[in-house]
Amino acid sequence: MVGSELISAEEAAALVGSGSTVMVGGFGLVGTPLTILEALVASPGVRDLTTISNNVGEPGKGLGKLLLAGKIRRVIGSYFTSNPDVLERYGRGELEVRLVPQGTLAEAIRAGGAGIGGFYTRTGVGSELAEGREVREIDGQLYLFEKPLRADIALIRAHRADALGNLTYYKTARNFNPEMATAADVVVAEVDEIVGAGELDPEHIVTPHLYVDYLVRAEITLRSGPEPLLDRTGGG
Amino acid sequence: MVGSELISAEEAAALVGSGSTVMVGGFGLVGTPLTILEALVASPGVRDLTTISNNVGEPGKGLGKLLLAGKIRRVIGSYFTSNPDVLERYGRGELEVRLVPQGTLAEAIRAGGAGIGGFYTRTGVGSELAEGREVREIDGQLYLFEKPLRADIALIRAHRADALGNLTYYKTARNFNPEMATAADVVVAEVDEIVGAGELDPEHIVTPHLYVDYLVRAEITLRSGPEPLLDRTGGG
Amino acid sequence: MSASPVAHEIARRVARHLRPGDVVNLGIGIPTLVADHVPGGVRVFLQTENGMLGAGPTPGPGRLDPELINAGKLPITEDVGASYFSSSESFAMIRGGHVSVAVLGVLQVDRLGRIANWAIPGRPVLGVGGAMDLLAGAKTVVVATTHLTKRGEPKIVEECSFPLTGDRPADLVVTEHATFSVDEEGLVLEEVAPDSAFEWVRANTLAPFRVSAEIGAESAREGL
Amino acid sequence: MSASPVAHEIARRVARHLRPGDVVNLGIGIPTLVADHVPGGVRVFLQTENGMLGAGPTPGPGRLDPELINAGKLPITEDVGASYFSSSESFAMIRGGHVSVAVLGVLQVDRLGRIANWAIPGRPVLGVGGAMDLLAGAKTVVVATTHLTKRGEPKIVEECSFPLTGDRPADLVVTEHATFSVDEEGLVLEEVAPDSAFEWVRANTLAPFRVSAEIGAESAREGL
Repeated sequence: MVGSELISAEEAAALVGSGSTVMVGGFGLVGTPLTILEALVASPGVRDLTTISNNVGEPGKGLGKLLLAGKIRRVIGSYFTSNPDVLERYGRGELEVRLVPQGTLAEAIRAGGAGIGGFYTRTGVGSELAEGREVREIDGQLYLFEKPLRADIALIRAHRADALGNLTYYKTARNFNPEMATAADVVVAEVDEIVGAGELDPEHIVTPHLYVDYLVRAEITLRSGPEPLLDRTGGG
Repeated sequence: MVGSELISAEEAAALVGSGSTVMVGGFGLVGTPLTILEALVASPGVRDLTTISNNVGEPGKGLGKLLLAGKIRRVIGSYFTSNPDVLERYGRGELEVRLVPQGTLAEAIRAGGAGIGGFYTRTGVGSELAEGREVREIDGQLYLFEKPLRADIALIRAHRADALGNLTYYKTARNFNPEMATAADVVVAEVDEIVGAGELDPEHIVTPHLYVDYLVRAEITLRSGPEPLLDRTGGG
Repeated sequence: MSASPVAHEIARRVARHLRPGDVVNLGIGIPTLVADHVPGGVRVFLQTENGMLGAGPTPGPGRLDPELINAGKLPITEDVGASYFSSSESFAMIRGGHVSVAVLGVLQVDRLGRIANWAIPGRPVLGVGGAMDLLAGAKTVVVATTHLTKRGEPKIVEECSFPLTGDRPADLVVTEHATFSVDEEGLVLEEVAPDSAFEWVRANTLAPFRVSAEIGAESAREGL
Repeated sequence: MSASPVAHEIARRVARHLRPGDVVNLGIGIPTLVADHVPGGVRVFLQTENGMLGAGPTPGPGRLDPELINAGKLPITEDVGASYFSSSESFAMIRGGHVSVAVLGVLQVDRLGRIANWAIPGRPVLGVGGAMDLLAGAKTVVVATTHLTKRGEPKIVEECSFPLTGDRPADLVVTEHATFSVDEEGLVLEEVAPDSAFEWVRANTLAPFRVSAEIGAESAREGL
């Protein structure tokens, strides 16, 4: 298709199949596609998801709400401590958890999108996360082997899109989103604004349009303030 | 030091030690720091360099001029066919050549700057460049192992710098420059323009200032047209 | 450099296989000409591995920007919606399978569709460029080549005498005389060009190939 | 959240070690306070691993941008010359040794200067964040910690009972009572805080440590 198709949050949610692996951008709730996640919470058939995301949102918000809706079976990320619901479900044996250092997570997602079969990182050497893992000495240093991560679908959050699907991001809401845009079979970007093709400076585009399949307009945002967000995500 | 120091091309050339490994940005002459290279050609003591650059410039221009000046002992890059001087010196046994596929070259430089001990790529599997190299099967695909590349000094070409050393690039003159800025002990950026700190939009900076040690003003550029360039590089 | 009518004919035949929205990387030589023959109504996006998506046509007189070039080091322009990125990002894109179609020139193609396009035996090999990355990474690899060398020798051969560019076979091989697809067992003749004959293709293709159902029927009708 | 005077004192003692132009990553807790104590005339650049160089102080009232946060998820501002980048670029920066100083909080430090700061045994481990990357990659790792736990137990121990964050030792360990450097053989006491005593440090540090020449001379003068 020429250009990225503008769809509704509900249509985006319908692209997520039960049992699939879903990348979700964001660091906490910043840079998370809250509008699509809200539609996914309301999507009746979807369950048994594996999510790849730095956190599981915040308690009851973003991915955290999806967790409470019982739709997540497995989480891959770097920091879940800030969401007690993760601990509780993990303790009850309802949730599988794979913990990856944050930089290794980001690099594995990049590798997944970049055709890299695996890479070696110093991060985690000598820690419990290295147990049972392949360690290799390269030029006198020990490294851990890490394989790429890919997903069936990536739900990302950007700032501006043009009609082709080129993307720019906003401040620290960029985080994992550009890499996730490269590492999934289907990529949906939730954006604040859609401008005409040619209206984004070619030097400023962070994610070229070939990575983006669908666009969704952001309706639930952090910038409308914490209270409205609470209202929106607390409902439905 | 706070900020990147503005130095002359001659001072930049003096940072290059004999026998050292030098990364030089550019694809052909586009995105190559021609002003610094010109000063390096005129730098009497420098020899036995190993260069890491996609090409060896063009015949008699850019790195090609440094080659004719007898200062290069070894070249690592992807495409030297367009410079017959490389073939001639290689044939006479005066030049060592290491050929790396272009994408593997770019990725190895990135790895060198990113603390990656090595990576696996599909590129080159089944070709002569894979002979004698480590091949590994990962998830049913064969991959070649590749180690990172680093240099003692990187001579790069950017467009605008601010006083801190943040950089932006110009069109296809970007090429290998942003990665090289991350992968050398000392980084010198030749730029068209230097603006005050804060005058580059934080969202548009491609190379954050922490990678850049020195700035040099570009005096020899492609944009002044092919004829002036020929005159300049043909002389001195 | 003006290209021959045959080169343009091959490029035209390749361009018919492009679909709207395809991201296309064009190699040096005949592949470059494909840009001139994309059918009307089919918008494709040209990726050039030196760091650009949305490469536009050759600039008009006086509009040349010496810092805006394609991978063949020829001047280009900026298409609407273009973007620039670094070499490592460009090859991440290529290796990661995000380029829909790479059109490559070749020295030879073997019976399995594997290609040789970067080195000539007995001559020092001093250039590989992006050929191996494009072959390894592009979603679809299309070979655009003359059926014979300038000396009249077939380029589609049983085994390449030139070094292979990689182990990944091309998906489509297009010459001025014929189009072959490639499956696990090797080459399948899909089409003979209107002005060419099946017998000519058979005589000038040294690799064994199967014949698609359509061509088979056609050949039977012609009594071959 | 207002921090204790002791926390600020530790942060102040760490900040003295920063040099003009340092790129500094501050961990959560006491390390975050270091930003408030950077000596006048020393300009440092704060890197935050969620994708920013040049993090500025907490925004004033009404100036909060909910999409501009640090790695502790606290609101920040944009310093002059700041830049944004993605997570993979941020950790490339960190792993690649481009961050001059990482200031990390710890649960424990062992005799070799290795740290434990991410997991507590017997409790499910559900967070690692960027701790392991910062430890592995920063040019200099400075530990900022209270000398004792809230229960009064020494945090500098022979062997960590908590899981190690990695095999790379810290370069400097700063508490409210003492500063230790780390060499191949382990901890070296470099300084005792003005209001503290060498004997207190010895009694409350379970790891063996050597004493720097300066401190040794001083202790001898004091007849210890």
